[in-house]
Amino acid sequence: MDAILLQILNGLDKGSAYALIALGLTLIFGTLGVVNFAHGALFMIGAFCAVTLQKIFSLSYEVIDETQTDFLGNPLKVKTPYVESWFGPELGAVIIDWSVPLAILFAIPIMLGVGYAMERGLIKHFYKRPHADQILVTFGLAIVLQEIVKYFFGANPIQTPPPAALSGSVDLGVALGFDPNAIIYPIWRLVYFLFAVVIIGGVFSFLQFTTFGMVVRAGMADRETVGLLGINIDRRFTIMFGIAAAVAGLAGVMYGPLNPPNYHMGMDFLVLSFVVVVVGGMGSLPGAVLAGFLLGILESFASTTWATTTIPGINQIIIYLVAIIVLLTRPRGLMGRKGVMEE
Amino acid sequence: MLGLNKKDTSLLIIVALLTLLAPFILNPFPADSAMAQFNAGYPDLMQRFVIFGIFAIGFNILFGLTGYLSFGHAAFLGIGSYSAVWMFKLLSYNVIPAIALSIVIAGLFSLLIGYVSLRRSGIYFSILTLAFAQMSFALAYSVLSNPKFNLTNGETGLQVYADDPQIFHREGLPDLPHLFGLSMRSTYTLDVGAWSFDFNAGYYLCAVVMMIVFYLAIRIFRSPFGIMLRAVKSNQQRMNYTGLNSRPYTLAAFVISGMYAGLAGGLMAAMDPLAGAERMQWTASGEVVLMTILGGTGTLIGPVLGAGFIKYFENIFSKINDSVLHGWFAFLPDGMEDFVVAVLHPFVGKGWHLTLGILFMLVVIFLPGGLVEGGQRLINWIRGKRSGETDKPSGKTEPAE
Amino acid sequence: MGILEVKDVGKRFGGLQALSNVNLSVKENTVHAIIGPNGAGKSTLLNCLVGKLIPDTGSVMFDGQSVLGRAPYEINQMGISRVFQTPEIFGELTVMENMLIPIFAMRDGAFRMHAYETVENEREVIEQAEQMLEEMGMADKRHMHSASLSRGDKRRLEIAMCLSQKPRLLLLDEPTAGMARADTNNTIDLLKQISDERDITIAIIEHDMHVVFSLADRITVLAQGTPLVEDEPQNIRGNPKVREAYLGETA
Amino acid sequence: YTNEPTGGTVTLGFNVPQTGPYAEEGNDELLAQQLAVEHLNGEGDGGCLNTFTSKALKGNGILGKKVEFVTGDTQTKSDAARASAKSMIEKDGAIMINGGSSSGVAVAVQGLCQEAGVIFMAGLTHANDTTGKDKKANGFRHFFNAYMSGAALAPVLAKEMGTDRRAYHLTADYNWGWTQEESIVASTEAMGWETVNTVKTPLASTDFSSYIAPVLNSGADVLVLNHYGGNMVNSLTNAIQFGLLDKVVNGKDFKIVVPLYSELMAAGAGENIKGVLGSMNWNWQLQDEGTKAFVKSFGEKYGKPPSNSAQTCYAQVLLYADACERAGTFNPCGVVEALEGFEFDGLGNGPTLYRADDHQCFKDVLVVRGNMNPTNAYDTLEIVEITPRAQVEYAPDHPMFAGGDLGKCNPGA
Amino acid sequence: MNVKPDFSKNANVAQTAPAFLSVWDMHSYYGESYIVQGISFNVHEGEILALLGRNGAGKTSTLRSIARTGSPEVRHGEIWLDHQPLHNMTSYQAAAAGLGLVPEDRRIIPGLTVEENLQLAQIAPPIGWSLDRLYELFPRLGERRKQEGVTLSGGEQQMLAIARALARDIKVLLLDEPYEGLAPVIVDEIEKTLIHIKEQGMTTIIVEQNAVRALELADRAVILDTGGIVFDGTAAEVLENEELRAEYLAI
Ligand SMILES: Nc1ncnc2c1ncn2[C@@H]1O[C@H](COP(=O)(O)OP(=O)(O)OP(=O)(O)O)[C@@H](O)[C@H]1O
Ligand SMILES: Nc1ncnc2c1ncn2[C@@H]1O[C@H](COP(=O)(O)OP(=O)(O)OP(=O)(O)O)[C@@H](O)[C@H]1O
Ligand SMILES: CC(C)C[C@H](N)C(=O)O
Ligand SMILES: [Mg+2]
Ligand SMILES: [Mg+2]
Repeated sequence: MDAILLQILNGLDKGSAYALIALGLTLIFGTLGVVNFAHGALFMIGAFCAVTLQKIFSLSYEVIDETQTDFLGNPLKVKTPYVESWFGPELGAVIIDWSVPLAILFAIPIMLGVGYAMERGLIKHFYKRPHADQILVTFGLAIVLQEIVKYFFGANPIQTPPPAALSGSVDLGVALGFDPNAIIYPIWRLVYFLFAVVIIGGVFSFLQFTTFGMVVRAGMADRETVGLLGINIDRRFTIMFGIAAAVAGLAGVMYGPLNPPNYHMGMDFLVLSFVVVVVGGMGSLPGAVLAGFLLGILESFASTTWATTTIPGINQIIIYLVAIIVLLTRPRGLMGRKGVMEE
Repeated sequence: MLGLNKKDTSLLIIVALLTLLAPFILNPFPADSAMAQFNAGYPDLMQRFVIFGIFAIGFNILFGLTGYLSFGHAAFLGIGSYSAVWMFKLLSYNVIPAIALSIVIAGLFSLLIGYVSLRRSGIYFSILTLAFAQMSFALAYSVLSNPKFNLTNGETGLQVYADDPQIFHREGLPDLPHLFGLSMRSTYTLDVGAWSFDFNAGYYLCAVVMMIVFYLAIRIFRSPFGIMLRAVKSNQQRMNYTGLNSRPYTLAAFVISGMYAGLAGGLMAAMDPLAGAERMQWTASGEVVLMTILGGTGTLIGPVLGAGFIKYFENIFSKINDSVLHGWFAFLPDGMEDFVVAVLHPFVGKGWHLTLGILFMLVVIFLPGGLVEGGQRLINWIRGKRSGETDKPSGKTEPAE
Repeated sequence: MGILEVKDVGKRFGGLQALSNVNLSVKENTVHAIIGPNGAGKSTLLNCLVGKLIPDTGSVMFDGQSVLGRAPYEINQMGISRVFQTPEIFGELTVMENMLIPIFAMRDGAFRMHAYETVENEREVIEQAEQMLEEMGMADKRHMHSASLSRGDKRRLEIAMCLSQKPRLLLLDEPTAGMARADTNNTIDLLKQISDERDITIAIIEHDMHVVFSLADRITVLAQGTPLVEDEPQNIRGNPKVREAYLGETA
Repeated sequence: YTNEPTGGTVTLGFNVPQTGPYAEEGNDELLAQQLAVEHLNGEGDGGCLNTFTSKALKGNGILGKKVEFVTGDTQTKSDAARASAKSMIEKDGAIMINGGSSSGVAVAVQGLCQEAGVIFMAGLTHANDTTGKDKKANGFRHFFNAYMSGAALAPVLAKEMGTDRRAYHLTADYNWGWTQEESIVASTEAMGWETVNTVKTPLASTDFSSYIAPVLNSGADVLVLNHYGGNMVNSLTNAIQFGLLDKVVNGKDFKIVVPLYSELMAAGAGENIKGVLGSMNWNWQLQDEGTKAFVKSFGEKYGKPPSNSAQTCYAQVLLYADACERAGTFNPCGVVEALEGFEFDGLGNGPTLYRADDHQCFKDVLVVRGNMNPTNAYDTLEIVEITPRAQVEYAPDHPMFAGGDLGKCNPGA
Repeated sequence: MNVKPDFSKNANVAQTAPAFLSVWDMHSYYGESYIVQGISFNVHEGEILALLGRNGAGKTSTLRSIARTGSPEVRHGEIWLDHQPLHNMTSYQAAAAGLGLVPEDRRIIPGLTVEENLQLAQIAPPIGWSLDRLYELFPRLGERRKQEGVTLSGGEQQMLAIARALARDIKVLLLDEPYEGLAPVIVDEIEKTLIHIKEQGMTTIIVEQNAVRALELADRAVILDTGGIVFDGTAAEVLENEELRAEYLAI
């Protein structure tokens, strides 16, 4: 029982990541109809917003300390972050410590800007082009973004720890009446899950309770006619794209503390996020979220010893296997809308 | 000639000349000049051009004609390679049975995967093929290489070991893939002054095979079957109400392109007897998609150009390092030289991906029809015409607004 | 016994009974018109005949065989061709290529590979296609991409494609909508001619009474999913129920 | 023989991952290789040429020919690695290929070099197969292997954690992971540990929470991470997040072991690495003369200390050059003869033997621990023990290395 | 149609009476094909203009050019609506300026219900008829308000397209074959509506194959042939002019 609960919890946080990435992707891919291979790169850029902010906060001046030596035996340069000298060591340390959550504020305008620039500068010209062209151009863009990040930050992962107060783990099992140590869970993963719920809720209500979603859907089906009805569909597409980029970026910011960001983390998630969106069904936001959580939980269960001994290698293929089964039994994924990218 | 019209015959002849003379064409720079870095006329890369050309031609039969975008074709390439190496292990290093088997096995797999995946269309089809290929990759990479049942030899890659049966292997035959004794590695090098040209047996085998399959592709494009495939892309509904069952058409195209992929995989193993699982990964499937689009989807020669383009970057640009750059710009004053090298540095060597990414974007933005359109524009421009549409449907190939 | 026998066909869409108790018999080599108000179920009925929809109840027999449960391509192979209300053509192919496809389908059945033959060598098929284009007055457009035809031309192309299959039963859903008067007249002549000369039975849906009354041997009036009357044209014109439900003052 | 140098220069091929997840590792290797070439050509301070026990190298290139090099990108994929090695051999006339950052790649390129008739000096490859089942006469490995990691770690683990521990293994699900798991399980069980579970994780995993979570429930008190690179950074980060190191199980403090360490991974894992034990081929903090000379010239040139993969590539280039000098020829068969059974010192690893039977180097192995109080950015690991070579040696026909055949040296055309 | 444009000709249309909508020397292209070849005409406020011509004459292209759809692309010429320069606008700006187009293939938005299709028209100001008033005009639409728009019958879709235009407060209504596919009774209904809104001051351009019907309704007529104007005058003139009718309208 506790083992099952534990795997569900694990699935939830993996699922949160899948759902968030897929949510951003489905806004662009399922709704705007652009096969965006740069989505992973947006996620990655989000994570690197956190890295950058952390680096900015840690910008330091150097004082040479003659009493210590570096690896070559030269006097050691001791670094003190400016933040600490400005705000005092304590507050400064707190600011550095909280750099990941603070990065959310930092990332929102950046990601909106990135989304805006990307849509206006590039994607705008590709709505009417074949999907294949969209793949080529966004893939090219993804490579470029990735290489730029690699140029500045290197290929190695960079730790972006959560604030001390939110690091470490809690024993949920005790609270639920299980043995101690039965269900240990990292705090940040709970935070991530809650964050995902908030973002998903926010995006849903924006699209569900306003006409925005309907207009964009209509615009995707027939831009010209929507234009003839006096609606500036371009602007709405841009906004939609900005939101999608922001969602992807925020997913990235918050993901940093779970696993240290590196320049190719976006590519690692790319294929998976497409699978999630399609399994959820093209054009369906709830579908993408549902599929994200579903695949996360199933993956979690498939990686239990019980599963891998019963079916060797099941953890390697579970996602794809489920995708195949879903797509063969439900023609448009879990909740897909008719006519979206079916031909 | 050969049942082709004039235009196609001349295309075929041009392709034949280009492939047969590739050792000259690809090595335009003297062997020890600074520009020799850009020479691509060495056996391995020439083989790769042609093999990936075959892969892309086949892919284009499916994608270019029917519009079904498979994201898992690398699986068939990988399966072809594994089959070929198994033939080497069991029978002998002769490439004929190996290549034959790789085509057959890839055909069977594509029949199976195609039959299932083609129940869906559009993006749903793409993801199904992707899922099958990723599963094959995962299985090959780890599950099927466990010590008890080692079919693929996992990460290391399937290769021939001295204790393999090789029942038809005889003394005197090369210990490497060969065609009835002619080793695929044997190369004749022709030195003309400062130039040096390699004529490699393996390359010419691949080249001949490519010419044959290119010819077949032309025939398919020009056949009633080809029109039916384009009809599938255009309007399946109309097709069904015209008394045509679109499913067998798409399946046939899928299997044909799967067999092309298997052939490419078999040739790859024949040139270099090792089959690794990475060639089945999604990135490999993605690569052939990129090759096709980059070259020009639905055109005959485009995929080959796209394949050459990407492989050229992967193999030539990645090898330009700073010391090569310094070598080129040594004539500049020191400060200038360092500056130029510093500017170029991010784009070459380990930065080759960056250059490739930028070129992808430039091509697709400015040449919506791929490299082929670039070629057409060039020809038109040379002929002094105005650039742009020639015989293309309007609206479809309009440059981005 | 007609060549097409529709018995007790019913079809529901959610809460809407689109067709109920439709009985229809079309005699061989006649032109049978189906008219009725918008939303009466005319297109739905046609959809049931070609396998696009499966009726909830009833039976549809063509030449003694049931068409129900067959795939659209099988039904077409039985000899039923259909022209749609909004033109369905192969937009990315040229007019000529559009014409070749139905002729191949008629000659070779639902699937044949011919991957190694060249279209250029199919002289006979090409000639047939050219002749048909000639008859439809579209010969000069043969190299155009059909997507860039004007809409009237698209419709003419679709009719030509269906006719070239020499079907035994031709179903036309508003074939002359959007067609210029001159071409409408030509089309009427063409349809008249083929129904006389070649053994083709025609079922036609039309709102243009000029077309209906020039062509039809019999007319069924459908209203709210059920046949209101079936009769000779001259009787329909005078029928007060029909005038009220459908024709208005103009007819 | 293939690519016999005829002019005044000789070309070496450096084939390292320049793109992909191991790019940083590859970059470090490349820097070291370039440094080696400088030293061979008599530029710079000469580095280990001064400390190397063999004095055949004069700093005038190899056999009087100036050393040049070409580089290639393996992308950490066997196919790409073979392609780039082939291009260096076929196009640039490279006579030796050095590098690689993965066993799959190393084995693939080693096979190629055997067929093509050039020498392969393996870089970072740790799987037993490279000099076991897949050994080749033209291939040589300076780096240590999984078996040696196990043999070196076990005694230290016993000393630090006791002999009645219960270990839980997470293993990257591919060849290298399996051989390492096998080696560690064998050596820890031999000293009395119990193996609770061995779980394979897909190579493509980026998040290991669902593998980490059950660990605490399993009754294990040690977690062994048979992971490398990004896998290892993430699995270790996850393990720390789940608070494993704060737990007490079976009355003992919970411990984590990462059998194969590298400095770059340590940097990626950041704080999380503190106190975690593992093994290495070499570390810049060693105090022997060879190490000091190498660290000095590398550090002065590039401003950071070299990683252990850099050192292995550097050593391999010198060893190759030295073998050519001693053999008096570039002919691969001569080089093979000169390297087989070669005993040397002064390159930083203590007295070392290139064993003739399988072309594996035998030398001391380091056991290291994540530094609890690093004084600078590079001071991430501290050396716990230098395990003497005798303790990690094994017979050439040891079952973990069984099968395979060195074959004959191939000089090529 | 690849004629070199001659921007000077046709430029002499008298700009006498202050026209409400005026098109002046408009040239439009689909890619490289030159379709609308320099046409000029004026429409006065409250007038109904019939735009007539054969299939492919360029009627649709003219309307789409005026509505600023971007395809065909207007490369030369001016379009003024009530002193606003439409030729500088994009389609949504033109719509905001008071233009409403009922496109020829109806363009009902897939995935949206009938009601959503109408709501969509009322998102951007200015808002015209209320939904209730529209349902009153077309009760059929009211009955089907929750149905997906594209599953409507052909005629119902046509009603929806017209209703959608009226849902906006427009000054000029551009109708591309509005009667197509409609039952004669409904055509009568719509005609009455057009007259009704004309009385309230609406300006209308109607393209219609049923030329007689259109001419009876219209005040003036413009006849197009291969992208140029061949007649511009009162509707009565066309009805009287046998030759013109025979040559361009086949009536
Ligand atoms: N898929 C569907 N779902 C729900 N209702 C439908 C569907 N298809 C058709 N209908 C409804 O069924 C009725 C009959 O439609 P049908 O298209 O057969 O009419 P029709 O007689 O062809 O009319 P028209 O002359 O206007 O083309 C219409 O009211 C239509 O709205
Ligand atoms: N997208 C397009 N690309 C290229 N040419 C086109 C396109 N659309 C229409 N045309 C051409 O423009 C010309 C005028 O077409 P248009 O649709 O304006 O005619 P129309 O007068 O509305 O005819 P109809 O009565 O058949 O609707 C035709 O010759 C047609 O082939
Ligand atoms: C050493 C590491 C790069 C791990 C690698 N896969 C190997 O097999 O050696
Ligand atoms: Mg209808
Ligand atoms: Mg028109």
